[in-house]
Amino acid sequence: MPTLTVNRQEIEVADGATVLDAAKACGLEIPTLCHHRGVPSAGACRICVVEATSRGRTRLIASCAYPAEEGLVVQTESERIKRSRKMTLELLLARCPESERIQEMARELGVDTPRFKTENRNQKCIMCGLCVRVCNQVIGVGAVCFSGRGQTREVVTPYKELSDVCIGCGACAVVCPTGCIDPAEFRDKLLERIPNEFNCGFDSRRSIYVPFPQAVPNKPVIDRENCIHFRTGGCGACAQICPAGAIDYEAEDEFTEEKVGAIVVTTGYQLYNPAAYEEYGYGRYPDVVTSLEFERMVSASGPTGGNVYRPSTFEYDDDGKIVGGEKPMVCVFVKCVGSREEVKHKPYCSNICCMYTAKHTMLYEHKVHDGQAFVFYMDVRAPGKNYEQFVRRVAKEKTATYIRGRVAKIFPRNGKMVVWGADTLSGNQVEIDADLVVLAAAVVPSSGAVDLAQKLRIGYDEHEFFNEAHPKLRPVETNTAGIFLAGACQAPRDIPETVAQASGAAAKALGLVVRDEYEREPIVACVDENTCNACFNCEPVCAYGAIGEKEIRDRKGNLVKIVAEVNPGLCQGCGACAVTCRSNSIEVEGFTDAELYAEIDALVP
Amino acid sequence: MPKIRPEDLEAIAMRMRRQAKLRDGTARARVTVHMGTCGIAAGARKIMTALMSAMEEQGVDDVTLTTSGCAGLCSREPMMTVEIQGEAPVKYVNLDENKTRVIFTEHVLGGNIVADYALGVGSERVA
Amino acid sequence: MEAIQTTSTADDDEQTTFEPRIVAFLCNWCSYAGADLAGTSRLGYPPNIRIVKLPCTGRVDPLFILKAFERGADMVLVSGCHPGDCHYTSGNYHARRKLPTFRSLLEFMGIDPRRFQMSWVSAAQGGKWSQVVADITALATELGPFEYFERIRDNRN
Amino acid sequence: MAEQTSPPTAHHVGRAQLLVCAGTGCVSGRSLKVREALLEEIDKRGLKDEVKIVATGCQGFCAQGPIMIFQPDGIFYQKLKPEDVPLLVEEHLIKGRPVEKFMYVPSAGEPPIPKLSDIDFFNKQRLIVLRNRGLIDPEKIDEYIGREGYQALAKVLASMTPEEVIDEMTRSGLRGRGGAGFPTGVKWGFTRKAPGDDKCIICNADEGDPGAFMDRSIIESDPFSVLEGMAIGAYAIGASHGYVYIREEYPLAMERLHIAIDQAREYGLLGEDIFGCGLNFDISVFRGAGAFVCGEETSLISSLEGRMPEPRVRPPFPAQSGVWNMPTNINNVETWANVPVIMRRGAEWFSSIGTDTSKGTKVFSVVGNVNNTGLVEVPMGTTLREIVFGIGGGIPNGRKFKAVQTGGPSGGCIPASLLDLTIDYERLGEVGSIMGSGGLIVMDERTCMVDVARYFLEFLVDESCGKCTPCREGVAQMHGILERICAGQGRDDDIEMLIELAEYVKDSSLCALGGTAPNPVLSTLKYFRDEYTAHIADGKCPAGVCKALIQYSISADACKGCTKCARVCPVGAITGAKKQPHTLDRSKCIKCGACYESCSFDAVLVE
Repeated sequence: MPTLTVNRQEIEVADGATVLDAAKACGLEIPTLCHHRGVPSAGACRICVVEATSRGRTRLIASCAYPAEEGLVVQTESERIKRSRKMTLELLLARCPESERIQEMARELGVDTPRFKTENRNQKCIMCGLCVRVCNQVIGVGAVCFSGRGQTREVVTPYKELSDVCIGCGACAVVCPTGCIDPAEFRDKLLERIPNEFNCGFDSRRSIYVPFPQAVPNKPVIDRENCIHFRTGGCGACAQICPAGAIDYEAEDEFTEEKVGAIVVTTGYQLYNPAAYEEYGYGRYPDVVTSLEFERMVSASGPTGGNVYRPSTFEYDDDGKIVGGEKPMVCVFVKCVGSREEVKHKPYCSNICCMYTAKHTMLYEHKVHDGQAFVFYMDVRAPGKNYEQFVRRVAKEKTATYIRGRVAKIFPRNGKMVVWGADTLSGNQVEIDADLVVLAAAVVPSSGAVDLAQKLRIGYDEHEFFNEAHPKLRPVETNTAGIFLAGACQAPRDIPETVAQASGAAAKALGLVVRDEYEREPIVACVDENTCNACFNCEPVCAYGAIGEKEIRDRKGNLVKIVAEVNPGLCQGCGACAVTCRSNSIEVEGFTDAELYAEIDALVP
Repeated sequence: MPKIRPEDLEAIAMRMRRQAKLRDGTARARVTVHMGTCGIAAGARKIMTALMSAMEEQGVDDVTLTTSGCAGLCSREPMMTVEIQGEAPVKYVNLDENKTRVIFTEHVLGGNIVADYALGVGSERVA
Repeated sequence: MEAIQTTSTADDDEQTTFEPRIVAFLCNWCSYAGADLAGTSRLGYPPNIRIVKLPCTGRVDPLFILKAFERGADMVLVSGCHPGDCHYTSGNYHARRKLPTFRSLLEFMGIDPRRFQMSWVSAAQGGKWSQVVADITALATELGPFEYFERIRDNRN
Repeated sequence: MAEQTSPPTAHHVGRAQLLVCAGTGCVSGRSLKVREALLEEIDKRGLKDEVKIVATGCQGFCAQGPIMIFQPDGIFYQKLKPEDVPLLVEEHLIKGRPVEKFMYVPSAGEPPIPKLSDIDFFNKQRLIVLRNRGLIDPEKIDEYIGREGYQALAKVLASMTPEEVIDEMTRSGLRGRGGAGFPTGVKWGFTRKAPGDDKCIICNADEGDPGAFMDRSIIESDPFSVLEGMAIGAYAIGASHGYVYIREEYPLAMERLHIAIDQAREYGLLGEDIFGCGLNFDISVFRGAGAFVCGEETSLISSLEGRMPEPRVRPPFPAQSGVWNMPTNINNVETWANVPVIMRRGAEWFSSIGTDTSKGTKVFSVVGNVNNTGLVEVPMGTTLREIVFGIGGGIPNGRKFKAVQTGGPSGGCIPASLLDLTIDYERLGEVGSIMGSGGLIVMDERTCMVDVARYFLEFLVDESCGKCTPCREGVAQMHGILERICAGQGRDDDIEMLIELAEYVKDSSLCALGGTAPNPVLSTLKYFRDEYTAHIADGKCPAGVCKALIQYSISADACKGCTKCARVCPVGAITGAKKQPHTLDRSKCIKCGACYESCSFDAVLVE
């Protein structure tokens, strides 16, 4: 922590600070050009010169690059400094008369027209090298460099060609003090925008981002695949800017082990991919969207700020945010996309689509007052409390026209999406020129549900929804003690159901963990110590490691024999050991050989 | 060559000094052509070639022909130093092939210093 | 069990019709629950099956199967969880390795190996359970009464 | 050579060797009898073990036979007779007095040949760095060892701690010969004390000044002295690796350096466990691609690391963080070559040479309008006059001395009035020049000082790396003004503007290249301002150099009609009959100056 004197003021600064930092800490303004926070300083432009005295010698030094040394005496205002800065700007202005930044700075120092002329005038570049430094030292790429020296020095890309090493991060354009790098020149090299997953990819996000507004914890995360630091080792801008020093690139995903008494599985659901219906063209036509995508669009905190636009007409700003688009005047909602389709898709009813589609038509009407909504449906299922009334309201208020029938084909024509469908009530074929088509895709379990089920030893059905222990009597429990289910991981469920089930699962879990003593099924294995001959064939078959050794000693403490021993806390009572035991010395309580033989006897008299 | 130890230095030095003093019986005279970049640029290689061919033609085998770096007086290159056994070295300057042959015949073989071409006799003072 | 008899009433009429006796060893966690589900779902299946509930197919001792045959079962079924889904991690794998080996031993003993069947029925497969039972009952009917042990017993007597 | 290196250890091979010629000429002159007499006499005096008598082949001086050479003294005896032997043995061998009457006396008729020690070029020099020049074959390490090479390293490793070496260097007062003159011992001390597991030393052989060739010459004629100096430095500093940063344009020097390094490695004088004393040190040669700015330490490091040569802000100094962030000590070739001598002969001896503040000698490359151009080594404190007129032999063609430029492009011009300036770092700085690495350019009256300044600035504009604004833009602007002045378009305020820019560039530049770039302008302005004024105000170039400002004419009085000028004129602007005064047609004249140079009668006038 060196202490130095700046304009007669003593100041202590952090190790590694520069004179410029020290001056700033004193509240002094020093003009800079080739300095940028987050880029190593070079002291090249010499605008930031100050007088520094050390070891009895006073010199002009570049404050942006000169380390704040112990005992240094710095003067930031003097005639000498003023003369130097003025001349620097005069020379730079002679070189770059067009640059507004230079003009402005020159005016501040009282330079109107330079007394000099340069041959290669009308440049904007002042050769400060910030772009070169940020590209090489910060981003770690090396897509721009200097070529030549002295007057012939210029900033170029290698071999003056747009090089493959450029990752199009645009950092050079950001740091350029005179704005002479136009990102348009390498527009096609610009980083691919990173789709914002939470907004279904409608807009983009940065490689450090808060996953979604309600995320818990509500903290940014780094997307390593896209982060420049992880790609090139450079950048690190977030770490430099974070005042809390919270960015840690070294942090790795870690496995933490927790001992728990109960697990509530709530892995939820995802939408069935409607691309499976080739005739609907989802994925090929941007104006065919899923209900979830529509949901994000109508959300006030969503990518369009709550406006409904046709995705094919999205207008983006430089940051990749959607700022406008064309409002869809005709909107078609198609229900049961994937649900109740035994042959090719999912046989079950997804339970929630009827209600949310009714809601969507209402929201659409709120956003596009004079828009027309059509709903293709098979049945309207509204069994919940007040659900029927809600659907009726939609029909009554004519927010949407309900057409009973399936949609056969969706295809673009003249900028519209043509929807061919059947009206089974009138027996007519229907054709609608739509601006937007919303597919109410089926609810399917989250990907990875099976892996988790196998880890947890819980059952699942052919659609990969998790099995409850009993559909009526134990709906939130699984067959594995201590593991409970809630929500759409078990079957398509709407919010009230999910909340109710989650409350039930929580109560069950609490009931398990609040007790002082653990009660368990009495069905555990036990060893007949008299007959056990300690072959330990039972040991490898036990999946729980419940078999141990027990020494039997006489009263004098002499070892009589060793036998197998079952830890009843670990044993789950599967009985694999009982079958393996050659001397019939292990039995499972409640399922002993004798009991089973008796049972067989009784069954086959 | 094996690694040498401090005590080996003296043996090497003695050997070299014997050679330098031309008393190992094999050489009667030594001719040093100064071949720094300045000398080479002025034509020292030609001088060297001339000396070598003169030696070959006349079947001389008791003269050591050697090179060294710049002798300092670059404006008078090419230069060479002729050292007859037991005599002070003589420096010749502004040489060409003809002069070299004359010096070789007259001085190296004949023992008579060619005064017209010589700069001086003796060695430089080393601090 | 809520299974109800829905097979043809013709069986009642014809006393001579052979009704096979089938002993099934079911895993408590899957097939047994599957059978239960078949009941709660009101699925019908032949009533010839007699179920022994076990914690796991891994608990099935081959001697149980022999015991069942000895007692006069016409067919034995072992049904458990699908591979990978064992409640006890690996019990059904033990069964899957052990019991087919035992099956070949049956042939050596002179028992038609078709009289011993295995199946994987999960707790959610009520339908599959009823199908499995129907299938093996049909097979048992086709194979006819199993009288091997009875003959041995009779000879001995 | 015998008088230069008295072998301190003659007893190793006996007290003396008597080389008796047994060639045909001498044998016929009874040299074998002389030999027998010698044997007998020596045996009689019991010196048989100490004195060796060698019969040699013909020594070529048959006319003077029989002859004998008395070693180690190198005394040449001639026309010996057997009866002379007892006297000779008594006087020379026993009493150590050479017997003059037997010695060779050149005949009176021989033309007088000057001794080197009587020639000014040589006798005013004092050779430390160049101690082996012309004496050793630079491609044979044995020859270097033969001239006490590697004695210093042996001594240092055997008997001194690194601290003692640094202390010795500090006391010697040696200052960096690269130009800035920082005390070498102090610099070594910084690097030694800097924290770091490994350290690095660099020999800066990127000699970029126009007309300077000290470093090249040292490496070409005595590469081992540099290697030995670096090995000593490595031991003192604690470095395991050294680089020689040498410019690509020096192929011969590079080749000799490689040979020298190979030979040193074979002898184990580079590599692991040098001299068996545990010192591990090796040297790599790095070829610089020829940028003047690489002479600057931080640029050199940058170049060495494979980046563009650009200086950076110091601190941190290379001693703290240099090559690949290792503490790094950079010294120039001449500095390293001084090290072995200082270690061998001691700091006291070295510091006895030179002035109060500048010790030892300095090597200069003397070039320009001077009779003897070449490489000279003089003690610090020698006057410029001695170098220019003594060693340099004065100005050719009887012209007048005008100025001497020291320190390369960054140095300044020193006028005739300061010829008696004694050379050391401080004095040169005081007059607005620098020591630099040792370039010394002599200029005569036909040199235009504005043009000189313009020339050096052109060089600097070309060589500026372009990193910082003052050097890149400022020097270019100054150069533009000088071009303007030389073209006869100078403006009244140009001198003021030059001074303003010069002060700015000097004050605000990032590195020493920029910091010293205005020196040629400032020093010429200081001493030759009238020439600038003549260019601007009178439209004349007093030295007759700047073409836009001069006119040639032929003086009818002086012209003898030799036709030489008419023959050399490339455009046929000069006409005239033989032996008649010639005339020059100014409308055709392109002012090339060929006639001016060729005229032997000074009849071509320039105004």
